[in-house]
Amino acid sequence: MTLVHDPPAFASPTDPPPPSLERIWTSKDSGPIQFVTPDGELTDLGAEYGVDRALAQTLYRDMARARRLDHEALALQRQGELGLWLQCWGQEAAQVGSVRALSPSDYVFPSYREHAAALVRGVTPGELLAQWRGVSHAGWDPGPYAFHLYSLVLGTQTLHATGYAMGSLLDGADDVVTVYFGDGAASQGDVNEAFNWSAAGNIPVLFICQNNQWAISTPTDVQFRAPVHQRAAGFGLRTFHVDGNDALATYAVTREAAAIVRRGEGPALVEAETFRMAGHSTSDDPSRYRTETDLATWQARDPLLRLETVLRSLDTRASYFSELEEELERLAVEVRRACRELPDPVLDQLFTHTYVDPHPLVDAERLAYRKFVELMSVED
Amino acid sequence: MTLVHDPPAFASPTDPPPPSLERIWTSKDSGPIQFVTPDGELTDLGAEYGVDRALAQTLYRDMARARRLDHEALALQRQGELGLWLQCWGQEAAQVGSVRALSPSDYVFPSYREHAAALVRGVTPGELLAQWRGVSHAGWDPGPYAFHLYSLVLGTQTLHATGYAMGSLLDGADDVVTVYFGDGAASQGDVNEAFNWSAAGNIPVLFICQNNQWAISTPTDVQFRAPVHQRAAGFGLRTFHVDGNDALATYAVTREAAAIVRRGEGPALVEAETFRMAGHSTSDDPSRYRTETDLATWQARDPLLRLETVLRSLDTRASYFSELEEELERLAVEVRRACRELPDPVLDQLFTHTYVDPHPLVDAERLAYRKFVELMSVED
Amino acid sequence: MAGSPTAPPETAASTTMTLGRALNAGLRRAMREDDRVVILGEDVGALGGVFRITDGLQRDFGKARVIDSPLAESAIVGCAIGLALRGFRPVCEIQFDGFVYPAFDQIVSQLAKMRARSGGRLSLPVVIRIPVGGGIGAVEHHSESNESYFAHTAGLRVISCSNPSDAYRLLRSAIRSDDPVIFYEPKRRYWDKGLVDLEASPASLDRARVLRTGTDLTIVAHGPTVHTALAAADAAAEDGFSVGVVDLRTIAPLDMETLRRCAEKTGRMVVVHEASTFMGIGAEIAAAVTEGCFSVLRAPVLRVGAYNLPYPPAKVEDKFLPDVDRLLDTIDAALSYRGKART
Amino acid sequence: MAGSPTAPPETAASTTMTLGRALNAGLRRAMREDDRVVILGEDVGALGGVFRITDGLQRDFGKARVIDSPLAESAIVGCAIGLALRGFRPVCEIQFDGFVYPAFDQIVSQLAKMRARSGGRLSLPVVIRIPVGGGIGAVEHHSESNESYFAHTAGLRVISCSNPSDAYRLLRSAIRSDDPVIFYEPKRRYWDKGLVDLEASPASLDRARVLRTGTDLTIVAHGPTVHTALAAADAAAEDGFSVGVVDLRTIAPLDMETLRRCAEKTGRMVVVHEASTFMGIGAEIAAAVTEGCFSVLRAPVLRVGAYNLPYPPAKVEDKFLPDVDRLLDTIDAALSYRGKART
Ligand SMILES: Cc1ncc(C[n+]2csc(CCOP(=O)(O)OP(=O)(O)O)c2C)c(N)n1
Ligand SMILES: Cc1ncc(C[n+]2csc(CCOP(=O)(O)OP(=O)(O)O)c2C)c(N)n1
Ligand SMILES: [Mg+2]
Ligand SMILES: [Mg+2]
Repeated sequence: MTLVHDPPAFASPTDPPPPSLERIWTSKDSGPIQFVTPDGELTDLGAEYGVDRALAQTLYRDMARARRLDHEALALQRQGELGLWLQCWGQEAAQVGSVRALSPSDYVFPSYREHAAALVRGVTPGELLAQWRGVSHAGWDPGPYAFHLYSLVLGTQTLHATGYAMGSLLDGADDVVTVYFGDGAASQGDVNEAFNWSAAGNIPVLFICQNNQWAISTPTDVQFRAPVHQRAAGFGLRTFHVDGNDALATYAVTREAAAIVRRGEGPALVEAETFRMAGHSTSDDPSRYRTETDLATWQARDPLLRLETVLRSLDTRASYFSELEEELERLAVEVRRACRELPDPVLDQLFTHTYVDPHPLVDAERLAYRKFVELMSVED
Repeated sequence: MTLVHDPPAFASPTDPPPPSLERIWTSKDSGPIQFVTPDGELTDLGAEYGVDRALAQTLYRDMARARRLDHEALALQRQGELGLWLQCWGQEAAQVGSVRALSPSDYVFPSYREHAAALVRGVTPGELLAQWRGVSHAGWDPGPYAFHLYSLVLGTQTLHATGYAMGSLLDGADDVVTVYFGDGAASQGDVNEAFNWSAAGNIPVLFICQNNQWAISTPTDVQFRAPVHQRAAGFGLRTFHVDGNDALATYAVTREAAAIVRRGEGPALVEAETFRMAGHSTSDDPSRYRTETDLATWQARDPLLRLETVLRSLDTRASYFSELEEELERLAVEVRRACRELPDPVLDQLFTHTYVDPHPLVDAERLAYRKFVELMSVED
Repeated sequence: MAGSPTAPPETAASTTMTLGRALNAGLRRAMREDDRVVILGEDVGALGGVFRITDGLQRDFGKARVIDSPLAESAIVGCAIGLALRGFRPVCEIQFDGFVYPAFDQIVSQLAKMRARSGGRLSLPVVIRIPVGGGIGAVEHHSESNESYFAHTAGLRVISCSNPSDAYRLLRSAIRSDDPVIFYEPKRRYWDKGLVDLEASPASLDRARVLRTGTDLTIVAHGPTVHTALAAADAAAEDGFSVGVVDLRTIAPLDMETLRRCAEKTGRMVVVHEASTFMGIGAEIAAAVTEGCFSVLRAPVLRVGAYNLPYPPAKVEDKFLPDVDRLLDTIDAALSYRGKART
Repeated sequence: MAGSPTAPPETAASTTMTLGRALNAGLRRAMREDDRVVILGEDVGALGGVFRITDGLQRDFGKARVIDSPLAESAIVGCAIGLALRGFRPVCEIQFDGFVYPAFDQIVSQLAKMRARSGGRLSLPVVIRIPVGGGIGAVEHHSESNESYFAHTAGLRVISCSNPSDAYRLLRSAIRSDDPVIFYEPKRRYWDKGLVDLEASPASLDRARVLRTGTDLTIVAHGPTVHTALAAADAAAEDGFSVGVVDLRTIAPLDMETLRRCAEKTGRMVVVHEASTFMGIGAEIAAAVTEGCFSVLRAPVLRVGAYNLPYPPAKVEDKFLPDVDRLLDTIDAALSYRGKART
């Protein structure tokens, strides 16, 4: 095991600053920033930054919780309790490492696979599953978590984040409005408009692209020629490229990116290289388009195993792991319970959810609906 | 006057190749490629490339014709003969230099201000004015000129060009499908989707961005943070940046870019720096948003004057200029005549222009229209 | 048109102004009353928009609140959504009707649905102003009438103003509304003048207005065709027919109460709009009025709209646009039905 | 449903297959017959599309003709336009109904208008396939019924298939047509089986089909609701009413001849669709049929559609979707009008 700082080097203001992690794009790309190798060894850069034990434990716990939730949700879907589930398996470090590097009040616009990030922000399992059980379109109130509803129309949320950040600027706040999207979504016009608009207006948005190598069956080489961070640099964003299965590196990189944005130096982008270990969704059949070898390669880069190795090499107390194991069991129970207890939606209520002000047509249709329901109940 | 090759250096296959004009983007941008200074002096690079007298004469004539047409069209608009006119004044070199560097069979998708390019391709003055007189939406048949209809919804044509080029590839042709768009249009999602799609698929499209510094009243610094050629490089396009008021440089740069595309090395982009000397259109009032100083600066960079100085320094025969002057007079007469002779459209005919196959609703409506017209003529 | 039914009662604060200036006054007033109101769009700043509707607002309220945007409609609406989520009340300008389509997803899937998706937790007070319709001799894509698309989209309100007074009052109400509003401005009427009471209360967003009462037939119009409808009613009066005119003002929701009342009274109705007849708002009005008033209708509700063709070149637009003659021809057809009401 | 009126006559080439397989067979046949036919869309290659409609086509026709695209709908349609200009016949797949909106401008301003803009010189034989409608328990944006938008757009044809045989024949016709076609596939019927005659001639793109004749009332349906309409007609028959069913097949243009003939025969008509009632195709049918058959209608043309709300979460979609009960309730209402026809 190489050099370990505990507490971390970057926590001390007297130490010389560590090297910047920003990726100035040049034609020879030197690869994503990595602090920990797949085998759990610190890289030179990782060693220079050092490991904050408390942070590492937090990130590991976050990831373990996310993986457990993901696993339970999958089982619930197979049992017919959920209509659909999109696994975040494999992407835990990319999400947890990035969202933990923000201030809790930084408003986050997720895509639809950010379950790990959602859990960190406090969204409850029941709230998280509601949409996939088909009882609502969005299970939580975004305000208290500073975590927006999932967006299923790809890339649209990047513009919402940009507008929200414009508002933050108008309000004189120093938020880092953060938005997640995928390698596939990056091909949408909206995402590129958001890059351009935020760069031109110097809007404080932090873009986090989880490049999980696939958009359903479409690999990234069909999706783009140059990596997304290079593209973003072309728009004038500050850009970072990180091993997204390395939670510590993702944390440090996002921290640096967020600081740039918070200082008002403009928008930034982090491209996190990761992998979607499961199919696109529980409806997908990935065997039609990708090989077991792919999977094995990325299995060897598992974000949890990697950080576990680091923690063990730091002589983390056994109780940390055993307590976490118990917590995960409780979480699993909670996930299953919360899912089954989700109340079914009531169509009648939806008539009040579409407009704020009274709406004669909706009122008339609700009346007709009620009459119809009454009629049916009489006929029964 | 500095060194002049006549015939040009690059015309001879035995000479060593001149330096590449490609712009590999780095954080320090060395500015657009220039062959001729605003004062008409050859730059070092210009001298190295040399001047092809015949080419220079062709380009100058092309530009002079375009400016004259533009001028006449403006007058016609002021007289009420055209509903609207969008001047290309100031952008003649960017258009003529680029379109002349293509093979005449390379299909071109213009935006809506490419009158100079249109004239080069043989579109007649009457065909060019038809749309602005309000007698049709498109005055010419694109096929024979390999020059598509104007596109008024900004940026949409970049995708049409990309699809056309996909078809060219499928057909095994070696066309360089070329598309023009502006600095403003570059902010549209469609344009960025076209960059990405063509780069990912290695599609033979040549993008030509005429950066004329304005999109109606919006200056480029509101539009984007980084220049369009830098952005395109980020997508993985081969990119060029040229002084678009320098016809010779624009020609050489476009030639190199087109060769790359034709060799199947992927899409390329030329950003030509130029200036919209007039208002956005005859309805615009540029005094609301820009200064006389701006105008004066760019007046001094006039593309015609610049090439005229080169031609005169090459001892171009006086008859060249005098014959051209006569030609321009004839053109002016032709423009005025063609405009006034454009036949008014007939609504009845439009009923056959929307669908190829018979369409009962359109047929019924045409019948109703005819009955109504008959009724009105009886009542009169 | 002094004393016309479109003119509001005159008060101390009444001024004669064009429809365009009335909109400018409405925006100014809204910005003064609520500093969360921001404007964004292409060329809305120094230029004041291509129709000068935002004239002087950037000068008076600053670049932070009157935002010249990059040229990207999807981003204009998408960012307005973000601004609204942050507590602002954005008013977007779309430069011309034909350029709203790049923003279509942001409007119909995002703006319209976000409140319902959130279970009623979020609201998006966004106004999208669109100069609409033909008649100004414009080139293609500058004369579209696309209200049907938005009217069919649950979650939006669609407003159409026809005169300076309504323009002022409806725009203020649209900005105050917590629902997203598509706000249509009849571009060929921007220069029409009328009396505007600057102190009048904001108008209701779900009421049509009966501009003229009649007993034989009702014309239903909105935006640019209200003027045409009034002229046709005048002409019909000369022929001895009493024809009423309803200005919809709100296209979604429709004010069915007013429409049914008029249909009951006159037994005959003609709807006129610039959009294609096929699937135009006239279809909905005809279907709904017929459903509500079947027994009292003496003729089918007839429609006058555009033909099922893309908007034609300027030189034939006068033949394409519903005009007084076509309207009168259709009124004749409606009146020529002999049948009595079934009641 | 053996012997159901949707089944075509059996021939040597008849095979039973699902609607999804019939579409696959239609695409395969079109690609074999014309090497200018190319397919493009998200995941249409190795995966065969999320509904497997393009299953095996990339394997058999190669990556050049079955093109996995980047994830960008506007580009899919925009590039299809370019391909068509170059002489190809592209068939685009939009993955789900709710994802067509980013392509809206390319569809309504570019694809629909380019022929008219060119003065009839150009033609764009592009087909846009869209799996449509609800009923599969999907998450939001995956159950939209957006035919109204395209039906209102001059320059497009809008087709909706309801059974395997039509799916096969209409898709082939759509690909052969030189006009742009929006081709709707009822996603909850993809697994419905039926007999398909692989040698049957391509179907007309402007004819509805009378699936069942009746004398008391006609139900008009298309796509996924045709099945519902047939079931309702069965149920009504048990109550002693003779109810006919028309499958529109073409939404734009409508086959008014067939619709008017049925309305004249039965005097009563109910239209059912999954799209919102307000401004749905039912409005146009009601307006146009009433205009054409005013004197013979015994009741107003009534409509059964979605409420004016965004599509709800999956667990209530069965209450939201027009079902047999709501249809029967509306049929009751139509039958309860006492009035005679005016003739
Ligand atoms: C506009 C749009 N088009 C298509 C889809 C269908 N779709 C859902 S997810 C997906 C792939 C997304 O890939 P990526 O952005 O890489 O995210 P990932 O699923 O890998 O997390 C597609 C095509 C969609 N949701 N939205
Ligand atoms: C999608 C769309 N939005 C808005 C417009 C209105 N419009 C026409 S030209 C123009 C400015 C275009 O600027 P640029 O692309 O730089 O081209 P230039 O006019 O300078 O040649 C605008 C906003 C349009 N035509 N299309
Ligand atoms: Mg992905
Ligand atoms: Mg420009």
